[in-house]
Amino acid sequence: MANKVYPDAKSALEGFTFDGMSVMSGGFGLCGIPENLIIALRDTGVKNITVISNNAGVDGWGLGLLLETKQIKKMVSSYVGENKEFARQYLSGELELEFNPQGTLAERCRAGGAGIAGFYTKTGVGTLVAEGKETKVFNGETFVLETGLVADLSIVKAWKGDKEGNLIFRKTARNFNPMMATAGKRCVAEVEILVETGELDGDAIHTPGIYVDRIVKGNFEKRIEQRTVTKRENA
Amino acid sequence: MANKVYPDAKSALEGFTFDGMSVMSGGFGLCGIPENLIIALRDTGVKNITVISNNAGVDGWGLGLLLETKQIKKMVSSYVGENKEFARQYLSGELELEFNPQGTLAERCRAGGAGIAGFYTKTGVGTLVAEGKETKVFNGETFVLETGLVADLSIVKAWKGDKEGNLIFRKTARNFNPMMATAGKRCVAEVEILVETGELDGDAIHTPGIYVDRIVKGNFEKRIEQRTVTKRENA
Amino acid sequence: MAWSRDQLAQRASKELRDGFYVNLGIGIPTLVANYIPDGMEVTLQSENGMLGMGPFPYDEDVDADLINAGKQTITALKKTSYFSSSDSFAMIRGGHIDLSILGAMEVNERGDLANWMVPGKMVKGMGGAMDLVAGVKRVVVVMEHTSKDGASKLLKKCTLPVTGINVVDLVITDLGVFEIDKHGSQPMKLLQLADGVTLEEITAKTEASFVNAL
Amino acid sequence: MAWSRDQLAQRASKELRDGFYVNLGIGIPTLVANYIPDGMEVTLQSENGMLGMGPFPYDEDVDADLINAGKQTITALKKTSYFSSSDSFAMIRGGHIDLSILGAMEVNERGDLANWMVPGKMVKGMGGAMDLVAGVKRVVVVMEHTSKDGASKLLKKCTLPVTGINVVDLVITDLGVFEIDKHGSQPMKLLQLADGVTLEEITAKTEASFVNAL
Repeated sequence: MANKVYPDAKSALEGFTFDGMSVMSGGFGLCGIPENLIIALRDTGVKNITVISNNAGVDGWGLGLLLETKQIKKMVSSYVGENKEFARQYLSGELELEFNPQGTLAERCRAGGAGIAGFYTKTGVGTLVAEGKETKVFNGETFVLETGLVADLSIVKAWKGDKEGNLIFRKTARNFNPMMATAGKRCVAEVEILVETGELDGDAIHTPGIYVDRIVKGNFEKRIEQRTVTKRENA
Repeated sequence: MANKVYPDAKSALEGFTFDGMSVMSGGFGLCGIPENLIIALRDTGVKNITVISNNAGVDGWGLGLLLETKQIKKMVSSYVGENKEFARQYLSGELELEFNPQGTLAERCRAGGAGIAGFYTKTGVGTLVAEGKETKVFNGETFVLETGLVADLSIVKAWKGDKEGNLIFRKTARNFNPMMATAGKRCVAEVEILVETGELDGDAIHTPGIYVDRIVKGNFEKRIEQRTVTKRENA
Repeated sequence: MAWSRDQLAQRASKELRDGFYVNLGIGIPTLVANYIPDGMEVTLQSENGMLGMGPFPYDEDVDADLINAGKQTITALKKTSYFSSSDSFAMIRGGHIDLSILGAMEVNERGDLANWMVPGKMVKGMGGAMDLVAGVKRVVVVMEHTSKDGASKLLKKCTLPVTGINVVDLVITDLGVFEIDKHGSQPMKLLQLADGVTLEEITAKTEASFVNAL
Repeated sequence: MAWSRDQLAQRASKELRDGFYVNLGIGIPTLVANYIPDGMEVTLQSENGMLGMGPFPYDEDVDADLINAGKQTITALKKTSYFSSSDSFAMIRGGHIDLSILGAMEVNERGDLANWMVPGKMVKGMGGAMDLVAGVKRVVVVMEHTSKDGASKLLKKCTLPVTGINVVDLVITDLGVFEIDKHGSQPMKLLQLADGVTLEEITAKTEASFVNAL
C-alpha cells in the first residue's frame, strides 16, 4: 500500500495546499495543536486560507504564525480572545470571522465527516448565531438548523500513531482533533510517537487509519497558556 | 456519592421499569448484548415494551426471551432475520415493527443522547423509510430528516467497568452500546469485569460514568450465532 | 455591605447536590470548587473534553496536555475520563450535566442571559457558553448586581446580544438570590438577601420586576 | 456457460485498488476477499464496528466478541481498530469507504437497487444496506443475471421496494459486466461478457436498455 509515513511536515503537505483553500486545524487553545504542520503550512506561502479552528493561537505561536504572515482570509472559531494580531486584523477589516458556539462547531465538524448534511440543535436559538438560519419545533421546543462542515485539508495532532494512520490522543489534547480528522478531504496527522502497526490496542484507537492520508513524527514545544499551580505547603 | 454498584441484574433494574416503557438494548446479533439485564427485565414481568435494538435476538436467547413471554409490543430494529417467534408474532399482527437502516438507527440513538433533535442523511432517500418524512436539498443532493431517539431505559453490556460507571468495550462487542448508554433516561450497564475506580485508563474509557446510573457484574454465556472457522491444513 | 467574591462562590456551592455532574465557568464560578461540602461528591466537567477535573497541579506535575476550558493547567482524578469536543458537547447538549454555574453581563426576568458580546468592542467569542446554557439541566448565574456605573444587570430586557433565551434558573448576585421560572410564567422571585442588604436597597438597584419571596 | 460464484467474486476483485477501504456484503461478495491480488493492500471494513477484518479463526481462536456483519466469527489483523456503530456508519455515510460490493435482487438502468424486501414475504430488514449504498464512494453489485424463473434482474425500473436510488456504479452478473452513470444521463454500458456468453444471449436476457461498449 502507498506509504502514509512522511519524513517531515513539509513533505507531508506537498500537493495538498493551494490558495483559497479551507483548513481545519485541531487543538483547544495551544493544547493539542498541530505545531509542526502549522509551521509547514506557513512555509508553503499559501494565501487566502479559511481556517476552521476553535481558537486562533496566540501572537507568535500556533495559528498566530499564519496571522502574522496574513495568510488567513477567514477564521471559523468559537473564541479568539488570546491574540492581539487577530484583533488588529479583524478590526481593520483585513480578516473575516465567523463565530460558532463551541459545541456547534464541534458537531458541525463531526457531521461533515459523517455525511450528515445538517442537524437541529437548541444551542444559539434566539441569538445572533441563529439569524438567517432555519428553525424547527420538535416536541414544543425550538431548534436551529446547523450544517455539516468539511475542509480541503485537516491538520491534526495526536500522541501516538502507527504507520497505518491509526491515532491515539492524550488527555485533553484530544479535543477537536478526532472530528477534524474525519472532515478533511485530506488529513495529515503529526504525532509525538510513531510506532509500528500492531503496537496500538485496537480498542483504544481513537481515530482509525482510514481518516489519515499522511502521518509524520513531529517535534513539539507544547506551550502552556495559563500555567496555574498549587503551591506546596511548607513541610 | 450514591453507590452505582448493584449486586445483581434484578436489583439493578428496581424502580426503573414500568408497563409501556421504551428500552434500548445494546448489541449486534448476540454479540455484546446485556444478557443478564434482558433476563432480569423478563423477570420483572413488565409488559408492552417498545424495544429499540438492532436485532431481536434468537429463539430462546437475548431479546428472544422477551418475545417468548410476549412482553414486547414493538421493535425498532434494522434486521430481525434470526428469530422464528418474531416472524410468527409479526405476521399474526401481535407485534409492531419499525425498520430503521442500521446507520440511521445508530445515529438516531447518538442524536437522542446528544440533544440533536433531528439530522439530515442521504440514507433511505427515495425508499420506503423516507415516506412521510421531510426532505431537504443541500448542495444539490437530497437528504431525509431523521429524529433523535431516547428511551426510558438503556441496558448495555461492557467488558470492563469501574465503580464510577466508566465503561470499556471489547472488540466488536462495542457496537450499539455506547450510543444507547447516552440515550436512556436511565442507563444500567452489566460488565464482565468490575474494577475499582482508577484502574481504567482515562484515555481508553469509551463511556464516561456520567451516562451510567447503575452497574452490575454479570455472568456471561456469550453465545455465538455463526461459528465460522478456518480448518488447519494437515501438518 | 454585600457578598464578596468568595461569599458568592460559597452561596453558589449550596446549589450542589451529592452525585452532581457540574460545569463551572471562568472567574467566580471556578471558586465554587473550593466550597464543595465535605462528604459530597461532585464531578466537574470541563467542556474541552474531561470529566472529573482535579485541582491545579504542583509545579513539577504541570502537563501541557491537561488543561481546563480556561486553558489553565489542572490535574486528573482516579475517576477521570477524556473525550473529544464533540463527545463533550454531546454530554452538555444532551442534558447530562446537572448544573452549570457561570458569569453574566446581564440577565433578564425571563431568564435570558447575555455574557458574550458587547457591540462596538472587540468580541472574543462565545466559546461554549451558548451550548452550556442551552443544554445543561439547571443554570445558575453568579454576577455583580450592578455594573461599574451603578446600572442594574438584572433587567426587564437584555440590552446586549443574548447567549440564550429562557435559560437561567437562579441568579446569585452580591446583593441577593433570585429564582426564575424560565419555562413558565411565574414572576422572578427574590429568595435571599446578602448579609446587610435591605429589601429597599435591592429593589432600588434592580430594574427587573420581582416578587418578594424572602 | 456463465460465470460461477467464484468467477463472479474473481471478476469483482478486479475493482479493488491498492490502499482501498472496502465493505463486502454477505454471500458472493464475501468471497472477493479470497481474490485480493498479491501485493495489493485492501482493508476490509465490517459495519458492526471494525476496520481491518481478517479471515475466519482457527477453532481454538474463536472469540464471541469478534464477529463480522454476517454474525460470523472472524479474526483481527495488526492494523485493526474497533469503533461503535455510530462511528462505523459515520465512516460509511461520510464517504470514507472506497468500495462496497454487495448482492441485489434487482438493479435498474439508472442505478437503483433493490435488495431488502419482497412485499408479502416476511421481511428481515435492510440492516446496513441502505447506508452503504447511500454513503460508499463506489457501489458494485454482484448478482445472478436472471431470477430462478428466468426473468431479468437488470430492469428498466425496479419492481421491488428499493434500497437506494442512483447508487450502483457497476453490475457484475454471471453473464457480464455493466457500467452505470448513476448521477449522469449516459445509458448503461455493457463492458464485458462472461466466458461463453454471446451478445445475443445477454441482450435477450436483459430487460434494461444498454449500449454495447465491449
